[in-house]
Amino acid sequence: MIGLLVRRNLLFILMSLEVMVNAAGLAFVVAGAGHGQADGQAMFIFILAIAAAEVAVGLALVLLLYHRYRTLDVDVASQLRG
Amino acid sequence: MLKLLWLIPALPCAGFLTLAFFGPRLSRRAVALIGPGVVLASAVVSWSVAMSFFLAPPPGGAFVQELWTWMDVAGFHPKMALYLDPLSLVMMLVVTSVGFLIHWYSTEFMAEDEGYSRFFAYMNLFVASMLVLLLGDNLLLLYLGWEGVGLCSYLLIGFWYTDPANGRAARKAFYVTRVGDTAMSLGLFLLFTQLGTLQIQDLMREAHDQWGTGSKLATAAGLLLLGGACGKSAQLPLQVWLPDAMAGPTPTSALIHAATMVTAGVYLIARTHVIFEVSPTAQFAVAAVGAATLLIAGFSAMTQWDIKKSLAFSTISQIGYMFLALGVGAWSAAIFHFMTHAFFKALLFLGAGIVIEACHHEHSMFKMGGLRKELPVTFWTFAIAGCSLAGLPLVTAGFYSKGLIIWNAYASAGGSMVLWLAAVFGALLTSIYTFRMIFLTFFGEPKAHVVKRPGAAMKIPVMILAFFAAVAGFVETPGFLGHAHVFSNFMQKALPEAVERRGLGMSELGSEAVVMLAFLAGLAIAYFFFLKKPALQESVTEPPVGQAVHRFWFSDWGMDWLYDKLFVQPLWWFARINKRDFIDSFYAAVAAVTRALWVVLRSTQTGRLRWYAAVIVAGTILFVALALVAKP
Amino acid sequence: MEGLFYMAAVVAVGATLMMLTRQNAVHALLYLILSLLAVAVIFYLFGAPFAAALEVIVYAGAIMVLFVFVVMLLNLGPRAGGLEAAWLSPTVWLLPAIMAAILAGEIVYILSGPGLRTAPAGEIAPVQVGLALYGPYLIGVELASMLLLGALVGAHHLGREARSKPETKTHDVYSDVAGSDSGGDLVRAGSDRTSGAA
Amino acid sequence: MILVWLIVVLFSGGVLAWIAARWNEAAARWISLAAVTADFLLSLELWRKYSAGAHFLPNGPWLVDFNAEWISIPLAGVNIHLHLAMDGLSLLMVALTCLLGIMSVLTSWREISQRVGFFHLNLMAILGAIVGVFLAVDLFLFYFAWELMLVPMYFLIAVWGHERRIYAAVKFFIFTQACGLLMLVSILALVFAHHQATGVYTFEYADLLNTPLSRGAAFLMMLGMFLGFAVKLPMFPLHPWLPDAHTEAPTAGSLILAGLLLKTGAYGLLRFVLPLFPEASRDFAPAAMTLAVAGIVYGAVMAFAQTDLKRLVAYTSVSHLGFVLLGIYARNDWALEGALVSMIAHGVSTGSLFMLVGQLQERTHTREMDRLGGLWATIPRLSGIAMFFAMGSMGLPGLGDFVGEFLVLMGTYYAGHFGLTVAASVGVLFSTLYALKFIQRAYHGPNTHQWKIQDLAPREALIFAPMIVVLLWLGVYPQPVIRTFQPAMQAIQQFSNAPGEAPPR
Repeated sequence: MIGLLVRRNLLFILMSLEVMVNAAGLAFVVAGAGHGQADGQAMFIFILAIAAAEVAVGLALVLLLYHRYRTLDVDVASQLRG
Repeated sequence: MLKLLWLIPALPCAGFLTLAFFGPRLSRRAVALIGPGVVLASAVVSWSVAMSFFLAPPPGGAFVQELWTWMDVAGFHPKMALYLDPLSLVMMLVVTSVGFLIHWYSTEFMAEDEGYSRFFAYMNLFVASMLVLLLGDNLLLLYLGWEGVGLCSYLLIGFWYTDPANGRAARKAFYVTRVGDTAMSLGLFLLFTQLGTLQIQDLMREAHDQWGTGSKLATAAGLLLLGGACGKSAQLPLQVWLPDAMAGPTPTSALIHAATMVTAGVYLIARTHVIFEVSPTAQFAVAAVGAATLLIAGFSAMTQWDIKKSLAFSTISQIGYMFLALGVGAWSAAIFHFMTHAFFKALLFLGAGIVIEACHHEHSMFKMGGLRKELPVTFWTFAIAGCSLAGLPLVTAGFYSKGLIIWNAYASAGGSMVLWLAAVFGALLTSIYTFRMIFLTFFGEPKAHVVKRPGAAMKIPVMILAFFAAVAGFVETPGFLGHAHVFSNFMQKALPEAVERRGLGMSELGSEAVVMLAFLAGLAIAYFFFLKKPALQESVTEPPVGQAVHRFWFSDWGMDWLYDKLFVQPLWWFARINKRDFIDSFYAAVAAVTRALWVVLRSTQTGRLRWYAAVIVAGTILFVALALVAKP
Repeated sequence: MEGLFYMAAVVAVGATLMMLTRQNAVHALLYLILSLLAVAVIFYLFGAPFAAALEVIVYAGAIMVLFVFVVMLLNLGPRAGGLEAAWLSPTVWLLPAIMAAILAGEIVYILSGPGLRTAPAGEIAPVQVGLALYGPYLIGVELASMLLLGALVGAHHLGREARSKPETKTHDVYSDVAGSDSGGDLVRAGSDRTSGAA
Repeated sequence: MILVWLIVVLFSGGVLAWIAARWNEAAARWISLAAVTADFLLSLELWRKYSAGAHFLPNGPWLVDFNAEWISIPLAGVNIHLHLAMDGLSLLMVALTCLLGIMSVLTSWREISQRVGFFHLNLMAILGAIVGVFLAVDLFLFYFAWELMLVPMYFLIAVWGHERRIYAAVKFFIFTQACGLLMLVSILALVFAHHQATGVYTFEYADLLNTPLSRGAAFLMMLGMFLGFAVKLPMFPLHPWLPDAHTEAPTAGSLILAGLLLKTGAYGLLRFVLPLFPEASRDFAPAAMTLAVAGIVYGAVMAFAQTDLKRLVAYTSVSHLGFVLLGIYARNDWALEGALVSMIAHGVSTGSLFMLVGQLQERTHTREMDRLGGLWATIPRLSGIAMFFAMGSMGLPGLGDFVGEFLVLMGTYYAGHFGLTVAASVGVLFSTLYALKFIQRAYHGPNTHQWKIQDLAPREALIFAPMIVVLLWLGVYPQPVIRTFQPAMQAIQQFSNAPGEAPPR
């Protein structure tokens, strides 16, 4: 989460995002294991699907961003101000 | 003939309507015919009504003619009704006759003025409202005439509207009289709520029955009515408007500010005399106001340079006499003085009009002089009226009426030595300023050459009035001179008789003698000061004290300055600062606050992604913390 | 057993921290992959072999590969690294660190509640997971597939817009188990490769 | 059925005028004139029929009654009726509306040149809504008509107004809307309270009359409704929208605004607030009366301070309506009658003053008194009429306003508020200030700017003739008007079981 807040480079933000999602998945699996049901892992699969979708779209956006601004600094793209 | 009573106010009203709507299209001759003609017709009708009233007096000494019910709201049902009794008969006769003469005079006086039809329209409206006031059977109808008369005086004072000064004088007159009217309306409310009716006759009966003498309610009602009367008749607290009212054309001053309107207050108090009888304090207040006013106005009249202003102050002073008479309970004496005063004061004003017209609109007496030879008729009539005002013994009407009042001031129930002294001193002042006026304008070396001789239309009314000014006195002569009480007997039916009080220190003859002395002294002083050695005037007014006193008297005892400071300035100041209506700023403030909030909120949207992420995280922290805290 | 778990945990956390502080994107990526693998080990230890496998194949495999592709594509070069340093001044770290600490504290406080001390109760075979998936969670699976379809169309569309520029199109070889996301034609003509200004 | 015709004629007239305007504008004007005159004749005919003897219909003090299903949701037990009813009070108010409606159409004959059709649609919509307000007896219908009134008025000011029209229109809308919503809240609260007591949802005026309410709740509801109406009748602290709305509105607009919209406020107070919440109104009366007197004095002084003619006349309305409010809350027969008479007289006199100022503005293109002056010479007829109406608004006896004000003051005095009566009479005194200033600055004085303007054409002067006649008639013989109000007043008195015992017969 710190990476998400600290890094200005969009890629790093995405990566730290991945870590967060993964951590959530971990929590689910551990809980599932703890209780002995398979629900945890089922949920983990869903999380995977979400993460995959999210990464796909995220990276596409990164490319577009790069095309437009020639840089990955996220603060450049702040036209939506005020 | 009594049935035609409603015609008397209706005729001038019709005159007003025709002149107002069709005036500009009519020729000057037609207007000159309609204006005075209507008033003449009204005078003729009123004389015929008077005749039938004398010959076959209606039962109870009064005649009521009911026209229609004005309004009927749950117990308050004033009617449009006309009431005729000796009091209103005398007033009506004076108003219509003097009114006609003045109308006839102004056909020539206003000849070359462009607002000719407008002038006569207003004059007719004035006569109509005055008659409504006099004949009104109901205090509310009286109030209608009362305000109508106030409106006409505003319109006529501000007749030459191009000069803003006239406008200001007119508005001042209307404001001050309106102050009086408000006091009077409060009096009406008090009377109605306490006594349940505004019908004058029933009111008097109710007042007599329900209120014992000296009841506070009666005093309050009396004082409120006195307030109204002071407003209209320019008495002490509210007399500032009359001197400025001279801005209007002279016939207006003659009709309104000498003969009729200013005496409306006298009529009101005479009409509601029961209330004043019931509360001695209110009656004494009337006497006090009268005495004080006659002295103050007397002093001020002596210092005026404008002939009309001097006459205005003299009017205030003479009405002070009438109030004094009313205050001491000599009701018929007051009305008698009103009648004589109407004649000679109107004459004085008309004479002044001729003089002003002759000296090319010159108002200052010091610039006139020696007009004796050029304007003989005017001089003689003016002199007769002057002597009547000053009270030339035995010959003039003024002497009798004023003498009667001065005597009553001492002898009658409410009278006292102090009042008598004030009255006598007032008589002295009156003769001083009257003869000062006569000597300054007509004697001495001629300073102004005469431009315009008065035509017939001006001279005849003046002569008629001079005749009345001289003759009218014999109707009511004091004890030692033939003891004629024609007038007071006639008034007997409407107004109670002045009752003598016991233990009189002085006989009527003595009082009359003193008055004669005062007249002669005044004549001598005036002669000595203004004709013999004019230089003497400077010696009096030169020293600083004299100058200060002169200025103080000249400006109506500083009343004008006082009212200006007390009322006018603060109002203007408040109007200036509050033009934008500070209540409005509250709502503008609300709008400003919302705008400020908008600016703050807008700045939170920085557009940077990480700022938003941080806010989300902060949000989650907050919620989790809340959840923890809330979790039992 | 316990030792292995703690070792894997330490490796995962260390790798993530290292990832955060790297300037160079590729290094960070590799650390990320390492941390993911460590997590997979933890899955295995907790008796969820199916999850571990998935983690390795889908997560480390497909998603990270995607990342690597994009990083290579963007071809930031060394200069970009220098830029990163400027942005990482210590003060920047301060606020996020505080917030992270608070959040961590809160979570620990919650977790420190009773009844969560559970040792791994034994393995959950993939067959149980399969039954769960197609039992009660059937709707979930359908939704997941719709989601992925949505992502597919979205990525394709965004990718196509990039293509409207004059470039050739390549096909993405890998397609992960749950669905193929084309990732669009990522290769750009080399000519206008200018390094992006900050 | 005739009541529905009253409203339908107006609305259809508006729509027809709008359509006709596409071909030729004069037709639009004629159609709307025809519609309003038809309505006026209808109301006169009603008046003739009912002024003879005020016989009531079985269900309450109505002369004419029309009741039809409107919205009924059987499930929730809500049945809102299209319930129109007319008694003496609303009869005269409708007559006043139509009279001023004719006047507004006539004055805007030449003044409105662009988008005439739309203008007349708005005009007719306002008039229809106002007639609806005066006739509605079902609270929901009343509120519906009440809101319907605002929108066309907003357009009238915003589209055809003068310089700062948008600001004025928005301000007008916000003011009235905000407090209108307050009123809606109290209506709903009342309905629910009624439901609690009787288990049935009804907006019927007659049923809601005697709903048992706790003291506090009644006071709050009364306050909500009072504010809703007090804004319309510009009570002292809520009045700032009036001067802006008046100065910026076109002549017809300010005529309708001054003549009618202010009356709807007073009508609402009389019809709804007093009878529905008798005890609460009684406790609130002293406060309302003090505010009313403050309004009278403040309005008069502010009018005196203005230099813009229309703002001056607008502030006079604040002062006059202060009298009406004083009369309503003095709650005895005289005060109520006085309030009603002064409502009608104010509608006529201030309406005509606005028409005059509009004509003046058309000729001199200015409303600033400093730039006018000495007009009496060039336009004697217009100045004469202006003098007449200025005297009327000053409360000169013999004209309508005086009768109203005198009765109100007497009623207040009788109700024991001596101090308030004195303050109000001082207010009357101040009314002289602004009336004379109005005449002096506009018509008297030297003609500094050499105005050479063309006087009122006979046709235009004719417009003012009926107004002069009505004002004089009210002043000299207000009896028929008072007689028509009498039964309505008895009903309201009886509903609000006013403490003031019946005045001595």
